[in-house]
Amino acid sequence: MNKIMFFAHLRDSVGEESVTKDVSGKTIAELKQMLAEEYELKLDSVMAAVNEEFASDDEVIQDGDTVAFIPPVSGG
Amino acid sequence: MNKIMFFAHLRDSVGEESVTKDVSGKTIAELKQMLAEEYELKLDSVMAAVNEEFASDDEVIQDGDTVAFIPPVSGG
Amino acid sequence: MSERYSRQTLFPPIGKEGQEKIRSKHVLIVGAGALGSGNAELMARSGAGKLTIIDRDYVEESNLQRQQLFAESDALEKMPKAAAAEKRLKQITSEVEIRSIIGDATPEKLEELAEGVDLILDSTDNFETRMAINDISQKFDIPWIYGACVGSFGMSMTIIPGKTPCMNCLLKKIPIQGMTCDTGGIIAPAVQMVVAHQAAEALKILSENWESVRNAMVSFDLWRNQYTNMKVSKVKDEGCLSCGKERTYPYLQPENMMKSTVLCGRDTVQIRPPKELEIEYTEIAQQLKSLGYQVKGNPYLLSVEMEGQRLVLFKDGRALIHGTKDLAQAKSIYQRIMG
Amino acid sequence: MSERYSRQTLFPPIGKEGQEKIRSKHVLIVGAGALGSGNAELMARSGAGKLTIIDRDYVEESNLQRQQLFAESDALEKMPKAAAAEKRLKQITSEVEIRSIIGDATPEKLEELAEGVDLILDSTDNFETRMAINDISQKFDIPWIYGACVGSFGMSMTIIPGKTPCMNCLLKKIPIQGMTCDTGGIIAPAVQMVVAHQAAEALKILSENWESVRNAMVSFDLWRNQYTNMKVSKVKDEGCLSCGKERTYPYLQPENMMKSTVLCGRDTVQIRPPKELEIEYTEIAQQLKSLGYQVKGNPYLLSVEMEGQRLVLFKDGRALIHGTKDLAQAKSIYQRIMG
Repeated sequence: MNKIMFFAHLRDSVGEESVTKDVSGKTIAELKQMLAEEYELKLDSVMAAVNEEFASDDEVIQDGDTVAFIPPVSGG
Repeated sequence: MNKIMFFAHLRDSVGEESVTKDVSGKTIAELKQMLAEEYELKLDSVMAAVNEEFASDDEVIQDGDTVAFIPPVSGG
Repeated sequence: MSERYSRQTLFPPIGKEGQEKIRSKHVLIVGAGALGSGNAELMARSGAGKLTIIDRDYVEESNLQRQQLFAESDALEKMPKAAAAEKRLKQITSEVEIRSIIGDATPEKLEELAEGVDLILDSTDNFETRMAINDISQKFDIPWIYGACVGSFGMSMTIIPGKTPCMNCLLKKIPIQGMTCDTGGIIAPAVQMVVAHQAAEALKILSENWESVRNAMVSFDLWRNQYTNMKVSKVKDEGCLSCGKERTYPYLQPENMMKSTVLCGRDTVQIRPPKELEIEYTEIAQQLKSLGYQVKGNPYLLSVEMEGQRLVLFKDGRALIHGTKDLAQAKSIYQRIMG
Repeated sequence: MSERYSRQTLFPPIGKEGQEKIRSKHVLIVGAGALGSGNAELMARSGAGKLTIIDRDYVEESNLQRQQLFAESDALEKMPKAAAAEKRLKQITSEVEIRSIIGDATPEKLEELAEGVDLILDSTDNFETRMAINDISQKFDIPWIYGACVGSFGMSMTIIPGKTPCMNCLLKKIPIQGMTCDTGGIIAPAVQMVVAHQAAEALKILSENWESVRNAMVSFDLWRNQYTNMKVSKVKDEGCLSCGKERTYPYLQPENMMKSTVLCGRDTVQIRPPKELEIEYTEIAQQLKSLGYQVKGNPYLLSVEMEGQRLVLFKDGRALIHGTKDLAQAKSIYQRIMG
């Protein structure tokens, strides 16, 4: 199983801070697409972290990994 | 085994952010005394957390617990 | 609603309704030092209805490194911090009622000031005053937000009567000899970080977003790159004398307060802590020396020269402050060293 | 060393030696809005040797809620932010050399300003300028610190040429349509929190405590009580065009810059983003309406009335700003909406 965490406004779109799903074997890009459909999210330019380390779109998720989605922010 | 974490100046006294030891079965008070001797720390009024939850001096540590020591601060 | 708060009302959890609530509230800020000036500025900019600020000190040159309401001229003129804070806050906004009080935040004074207050923002530098704030919070059902920092380390906790544990549930006793900014140093970003947490919690409470309040004590160290939330909900103690079923509000009782007495004809104030301490001279002496103070000692006492006064500290925590007859000033000197 | 920085030199990792180093350094702050005024104030109070601050905007009433250097009079007089910042900073300290520049932080201008600079503090509101800062950082071997915030959310990352990955390794492309403070709102504590992180990292770099620099992108949400450090060291890309072996510094190349052109005789500026976007009107329209702007639209364009100007936005990201001939003002309006 995997814990998937959502930061900032993504959390509100999903309705929860984290969900638990088995997504092992999927790439980050595949997971993004899956979540985009399920929760109507725009995840194209959102950053992903696997176990608190930056993950690129082609990284494959392992069982037990925690995935976090963090939107880059431009305001200041 | 247990992970024991040290915050603020305690980290510098210990020389590391965390150490790994088997301290299961001990109370927080016992662990404080042990660490006080090993690292010459003053832990009387230091707060302890077990798995990110405040722990009193008589709480017994279980195998796998993460213990953190956080000194209360008065400056402002 | 004015254009002034448009970016804050655009933040969905606040909105126009939340802004009206913030506008109707009265915040008491205890201390106008580093945390106090930061908290006061954020509350004023955010459009709180009324701010009451109490502080007993005046602006010194060494404050300018981190106390954001003060300018060089305030230090040159040795302006009382409360008055200097009010002056700058009024330049920042004419929409917030500012009441500044130059004086010591004794339990009696705090009880008097608490009337009609919706929130207390702790910006003090010592646990004696915090424990009095904690008792007043419970007695008058007013939330308060603890904040403190030293070096690059800081922490904050939100206390809501009837919902969260109180500071007395957590600490049971006043920590002895906490590090203070006068002994451990402080960097300005640590102040800002505590203020960020306290002010965010304040906005939640003032806009009545109770469900967003942080149910944990947050601690961080910006230099060592540490951050942790310690949950505290289980700590709530039914037998607590401050918030339990049979309350005595111990820190509002005279026997638990620091005693300060002017010693007649000697230009000296004696300070006696509420409980006897057991002080280790060597550590304190070293810290004070590195701060540039003249420190002399023997096994029985420590003598410190500071800014025209001399502090003589005994092993049990009692101290004589020579060169002043002003109780508030003497307490201030004592607490800056002892926390 | 003056008494002024005593609390900072008492912090052991800085000490007197670190303070001398801070004193000898020159910091470039790009932007004097919320992050810029916070960062500039902390750098000035901490005793940096020299600050250069560039900003193209003037102070508006809606800035006062979170931009800590500005007072009500600055908004009434519509003072340029860089000039208002300099005025307040000089009240705070006479010991720091302040150079303020009222103008657009174009890549050319930033290259010119980078000479002799030891650190760049990002306080901009858009990724186009950040990517130019990133390339300049690599080209001239100057560390920079990314900071950004919207709502109650913020983030920061420290980029040290030759040691850490750069922003281009991380993002590969400029994120389209990031939320901005003008569309998502902002609370002041989120600003303070980002400033706390940026300024702490700045003090580490200026005092040459390189081993303490945070090797992660930190993100936090003060309302949702979230905080995370995302390690980035593995991201470093040998093929990166900004920091890799064969560099082209793409964001310093004219073809990757936003194009702005005054349309002759029409009191109108056209803005064209470096790459075509695909804009979703409904979301932007809703956000702008809730901010009180007049918004009209059809499937091909969106028209927004704002403070005497009218912005017409096309689906590919191109925009016409009517009511101005000032390129910097037009770019500012565009980036406040589009991020």
